[in-house]
Amino acid sequence: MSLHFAALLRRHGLLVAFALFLALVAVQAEAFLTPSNVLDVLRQVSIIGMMALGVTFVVVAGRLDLSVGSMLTLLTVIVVDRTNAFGPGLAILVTLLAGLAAGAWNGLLVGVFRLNALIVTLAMLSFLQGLTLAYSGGSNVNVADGTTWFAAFGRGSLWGIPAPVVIFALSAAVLAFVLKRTRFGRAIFAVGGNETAATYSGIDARLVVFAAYCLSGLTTAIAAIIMGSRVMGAQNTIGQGYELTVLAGVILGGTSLLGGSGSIGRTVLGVAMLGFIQNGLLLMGYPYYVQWLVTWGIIILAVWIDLGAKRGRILA
Amino acid sequence: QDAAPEWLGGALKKPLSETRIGITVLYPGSNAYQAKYAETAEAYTAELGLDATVMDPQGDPATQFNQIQDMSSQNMDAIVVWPTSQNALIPAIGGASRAGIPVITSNSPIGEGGRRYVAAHTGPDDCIQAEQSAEMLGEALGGSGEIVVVEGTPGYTVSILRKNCFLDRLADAYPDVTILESQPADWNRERAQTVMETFLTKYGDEIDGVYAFDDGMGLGVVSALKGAGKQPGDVKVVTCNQFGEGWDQMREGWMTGTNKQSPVDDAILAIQTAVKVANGIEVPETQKIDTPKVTPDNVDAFERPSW
Amino acid sequence: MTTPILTVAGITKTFPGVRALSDVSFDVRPGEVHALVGENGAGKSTLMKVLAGLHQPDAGRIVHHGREVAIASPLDARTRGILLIHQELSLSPELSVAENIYLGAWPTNRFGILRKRAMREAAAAALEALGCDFGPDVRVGTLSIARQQMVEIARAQAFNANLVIFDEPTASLTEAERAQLFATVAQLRSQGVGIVYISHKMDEIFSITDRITVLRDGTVQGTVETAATDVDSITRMMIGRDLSSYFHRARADFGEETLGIEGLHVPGLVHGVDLSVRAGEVLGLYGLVGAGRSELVEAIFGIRRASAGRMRWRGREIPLPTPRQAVDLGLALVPESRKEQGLVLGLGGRDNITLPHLARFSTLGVMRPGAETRVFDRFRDELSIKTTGPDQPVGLLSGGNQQKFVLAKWLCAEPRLVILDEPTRGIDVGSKSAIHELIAGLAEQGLAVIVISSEMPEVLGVSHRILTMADRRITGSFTGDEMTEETLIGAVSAGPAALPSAAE
Amino acid sequence: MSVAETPRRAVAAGDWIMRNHIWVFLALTVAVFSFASPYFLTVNNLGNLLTQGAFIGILAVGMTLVILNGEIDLSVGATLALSCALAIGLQTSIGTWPAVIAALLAGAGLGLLNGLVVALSGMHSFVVTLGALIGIRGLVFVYTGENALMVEDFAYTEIAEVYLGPLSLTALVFFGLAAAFQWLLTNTRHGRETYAVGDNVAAAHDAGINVKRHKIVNFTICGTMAAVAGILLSMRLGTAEPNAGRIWELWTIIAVVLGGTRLSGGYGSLWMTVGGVLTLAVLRNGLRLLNTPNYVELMVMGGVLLLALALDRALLTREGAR
Ligand SMILES: Nc1ncnc2c1ncn2[C@@H]1O[C@H](COP(=O)(O)OP(=O)(O)OP(=O)(O)O)[C@@H](O)[C@H]1O
Ligand SMILES: Nc1ncnc2c1ncn2[C@@H]1O[C@H](COP(=O)(O)OP(=O)(O)OP(=O)(O)O)[C@@H](O)[C@H]1O
Ligand SMILES: [Mg+2]
Ligand SMILES: [Mg+2]
Repeated sequence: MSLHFAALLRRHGLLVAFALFLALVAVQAEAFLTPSNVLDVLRQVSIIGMMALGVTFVVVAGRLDLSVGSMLTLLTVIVVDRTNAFGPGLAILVTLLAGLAAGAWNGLLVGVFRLNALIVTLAMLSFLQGLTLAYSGGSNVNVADGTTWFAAFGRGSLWGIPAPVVIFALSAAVLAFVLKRTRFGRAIFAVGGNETAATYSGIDARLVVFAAYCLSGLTTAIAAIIMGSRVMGAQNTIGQGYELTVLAGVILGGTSLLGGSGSIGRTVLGVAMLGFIQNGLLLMGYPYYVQWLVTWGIIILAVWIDLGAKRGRILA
Repeated sequence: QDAAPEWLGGALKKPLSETRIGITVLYPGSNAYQAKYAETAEAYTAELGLDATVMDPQGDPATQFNQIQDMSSQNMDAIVVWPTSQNALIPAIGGASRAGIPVITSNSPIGEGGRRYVAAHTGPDDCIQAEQSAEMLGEALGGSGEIVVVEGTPGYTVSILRKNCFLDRLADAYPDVTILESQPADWNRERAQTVMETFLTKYGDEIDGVYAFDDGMGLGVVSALKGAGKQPGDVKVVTCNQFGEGWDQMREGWMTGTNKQSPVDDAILAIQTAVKVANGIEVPETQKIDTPKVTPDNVDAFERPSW
Repeated sequence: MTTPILTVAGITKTFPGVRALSDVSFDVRPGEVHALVGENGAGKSTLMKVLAGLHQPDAGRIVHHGREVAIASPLDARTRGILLIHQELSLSPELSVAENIYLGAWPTNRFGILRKRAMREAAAAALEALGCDFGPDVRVGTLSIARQQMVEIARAQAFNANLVIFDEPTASLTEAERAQLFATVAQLRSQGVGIVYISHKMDEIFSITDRITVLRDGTVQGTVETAATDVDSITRMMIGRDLSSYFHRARADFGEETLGIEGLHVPGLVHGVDLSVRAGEVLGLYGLVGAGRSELVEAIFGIRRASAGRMRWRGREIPLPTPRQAVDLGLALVPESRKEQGLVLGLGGRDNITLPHLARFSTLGVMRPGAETRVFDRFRDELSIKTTGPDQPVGLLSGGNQQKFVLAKWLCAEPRLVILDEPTRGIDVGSKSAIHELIAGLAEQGLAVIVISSEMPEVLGVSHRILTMADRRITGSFTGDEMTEETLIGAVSAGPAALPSAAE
Repeated sequence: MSVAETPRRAVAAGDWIMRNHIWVFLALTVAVFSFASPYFLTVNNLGNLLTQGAFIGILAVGMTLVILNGEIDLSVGATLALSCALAIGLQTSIGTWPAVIAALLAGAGLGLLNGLVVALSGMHSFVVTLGALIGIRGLVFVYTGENALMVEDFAYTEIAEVYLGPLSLTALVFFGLAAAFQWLLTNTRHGRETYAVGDNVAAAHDAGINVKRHKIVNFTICGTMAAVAGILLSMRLGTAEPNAGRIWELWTIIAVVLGGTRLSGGYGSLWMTVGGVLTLAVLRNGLRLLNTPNYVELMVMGGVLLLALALDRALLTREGAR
């Protein structure tokens, strides 16, 4: 009982620290907590956030996905290029399928053939970079027709809320439900927590991991659609380094890299924290390198605090 | 193909098909200009019938260093380098030059210390471009105002030149233009948009002008301006190096100034110079390609860039 | 009376939320084997970890060789001659035998460079003294469990230990290996070493120990001379009541065949096994560790892919199932290792119970938490599981309670056939008898049951029929009066590589 | 015991190949490229190749120790950049060699910091060094003010221009360090305990091995190696680029894993790592010589990585036990 209470307190400690940070920045930069800035930040993190949703499933299943950054690049190039070729509807379909296919490939190698996730997805990172260059011939692509409804995903809004935020929030809600309340979600936790035991319970761990990667490919495809629409174009470097930011967001939320624990809510919190930290530091006018230093400190501090809260949860 | 092309101005020492030229281009994967440059280099060398290689060091000086070394050990007839770094490549270029292989730097020059190893330099001048941008922005603002700057990936030569030359020129010519803030967006259009959105939140209507290091980021800036409900011309956006989409935006009034730089001309000049040097034909130490200013007034006089 | 090697007095140790030891006192004399017994979670391992320097006590004194000491670390314990041989082996599989023997205390010269030759020779001597059949250079990962245990014991030899603690050493040993271990224990004892021996197996306790100390809920119930007591009184001290009858055999009331297997073959692991079990029947599967029993049932359950074999399920010929299909058919496999195969330690009891039956507790893929909680509550009450709630991670529970969750997980979906692989390994006598009762109950409800056990009395006590396995084949089938210790031993040790029968 | 050893000798060769499959792979790639490009097997090219590979190689030496320990270090690229910058930037104020030493100390210090945070907090090193990867890069920019720093005296770049036959100083340092640390791994207590910790932490801890100390020491070594690579890079380039070493940490990890060292720790060697590093260098150099377009190179690298992983897995399953 007391153990739970203490853990709860310390977990709130993380939130309190975050709230303190928000307050601190708000004092320094009055624009920080205005609704328009908050919406801005949410819109900015919605791409990273969208990807982090799928990656959370992968991480809870005890694996890693470092290929999402270059996957985002490729899929953004595809969605923009295909919009020009087929129009938005078909382009979006193609992109979703391509994302699914890329995720399925990762899932096949990691889930079914049980190869090391770090290396497989690193290889995929390199491979997709090459594929992007081969596909685009190295040049930027732009949406030719500026008036297409494709623009709605990145630039539109619904009841005053930016479309990316709406998409992200809806996806987060759906996926949070999937992870917490469905058979698939339960299987993800079981596989991440103890793959052997899951197998002995009749759960096909290979299929579950495969599905997690497919989901990660799918959320990355949605992120790419938002990205393509926000930018109305694509660049061959547009997703470069995003894999680490995504992972940082997931970890910051407190999802353990060892698998078997974590939640979508925490990932959303982690990603939002990253976004607000960056936005806050930018608003306070710190040079980018100071932002990096602060990010370093915050990642370590936040994970440390979180770990403290979880300690002793499971006997060693 | 063995007849000497007209532009050569001399005789071929050996057939073009036996002339081996290595080209290493900063980071073609990263933007349209470089991609077009690399593409042109491939196409043009093929057209000439040269035995040529185009390489991509992905912006990493150490990799480019290796590439130059590898090309030297293959005894290329000439090497064209679009350097990733002003100084880091000097030892490699020195090595090539000692091995008797002429090196042409293209687009950006290398540092003073290495100039003596370089047979020739061709290309636009990033510094002049940045100065032009400072002039166009200062002028558009009528000599005073407050601006923000959206930088490329910090630490690379182009970024450094486009920053320092801009700042120097602005301070000289328009001391009343003040810089509110400067943040990098890594040549990334989406990040440029994010950075600009934050600037708008922070400074609101205080911002009179924006300088973005390239047109791609400039487009991100314009997206942010549109998102904030600005009208064309409310905020003066000046960039370097116009892209096709930037040309459209300029005609719509969103862009205030930039300059034209042709990757096609850039690549062709470098290759021609390399072929000349390989055949022992005298070339000027530096050959510049023009980077005329482009403003809404004269934009229609330029063709829409295809990159 | 000789002075004790070690005396502990008033040791108390609490973990967050648990008082594992309170005011524990006992002593170990040179040349004695001192048994430590108690229910699961009584605190035996914790007490030994305190002696081995892995835990620091909250209160109490430890007197070693007449001097009061504080045992700061495992290395400290070892340099004092106190050595713990863990319940779970504690070796580095990639390192050599010699390196493992001296792990943490490798001899080095002044510059920190290993004196490999010296280490090797000393290790070889220690192995020789114990009569081991492997050398100091072998990689430990390639050795069998029993040999790995010998490596740990060789540590005691090499460090001239004066107190050696065995924590459930025989859990995964064959009879022959067990006999070898007892010989080693006798050898150490004759050297004047004090030995603490933890086990749940009463026959072992009574055959090799000199004194017995009983722990219950972290307190000492008493220390008695082994010769002056018997199993029943020790059991009473452990669980606080009489254990009426030790084994329960179900009424023999068989129905139709539930499962039939023919010619099941798993390359290298199971060779041509035929087997049949009827509703209401308890089929014992006896064999020595390594005979292939686990592999056989894993193949039936679809965890291992069989290369050949036919399966009949309730009168119908069916293809060999995948684990998923097996569960859906109504097969249940309670695996031998609950921590690795049985439970997801980070999940709560409720989620563990329903894990194999997610479809049953969901509608259109969405879980129904209410239904899950109801099942959880039912089994918590039925099996009297000690847990704070449906979400308490099962990793926090003691071994016995974990095992009950594994059982609950497999019983909640009313299976037709339950396979139990070593269901009582590491389980105290009280819980053991509860599990035997449960097995009998299942059969009487008309389920078919297969029980794997390496404990002869257990198989004999609960089964209607016994199959013996040796060398990955079925070697015999026994019913009624044929089921005796002699016939079973004969059947599992038949063949050219007959093992010396264990001293029982 | 000889009974147990005799059949072992018979399978020793097979066992050797299983444990050193990377060298077979390397021989294969060398053969392919020698056939495909006339420039590949020239002394000059091989010399270049070794020098080029040596930077990742030196990082990989440190990384191997950390991985054997069961940890990972994502910050080596950034540390390399910082040391590179310090080695050059400090020369004017404190002189060449003191600057080099300061750069080494900075690398060691950052490694120590990583090690301390990992050991004392119990966090996953992936997280800790992911943070450091971002933060240390920030330090580089703080120090360089985002400009590339250049040596005043180009004599500095000649320090590394020492050759032993085709072997440059950098390559020699790499091989020297690999050999030295291999010796350390097999012959010293720290080395063997590094394996013990990576193999089975619980066993190592229970045996009284100071797990934390070993992790701290190995992270410090890893940071120091990054500094060594950084210093050599500063000598090679004469310049400190603030972006030097970007994504090199990934190449380093790839080289180590390609060699066959197990990512979860406890198994591997520097001998394997050298094989992995050389294979990577040969592939990159060979593909360049063949004038493969960049995107093909990227795809081939991805493919080779998978191939090596699959090979490793295939051999592992054959080996059975683990
Ligand atoms: N590290 C720990 N943290 C919290 N509680 C612990 C820890 N180690 C043991 N316990 C608890 O202390 C009690 C005693 O456990 P211990 O392992 O000593 O039992 P045991 O007598 O060895 O049981 P078994 O026969 O099952 O091995 C149990 O309730 C257990 O849950
Ligand atoms: N020769 C051996 N070397 C190493 N480990 C062994 C050996 N034999 C058995 N084991 C280990 O003992 C355990 C039981 O082995 P196995 O499953 O083959 O036999 P079993 O007949 O099912 O025995 P049980 O169910 O009693 O454990 C396995 O986990 C296996 O790793
Ligand atoms: Mg115990
Ligand atoms: Mg078994």
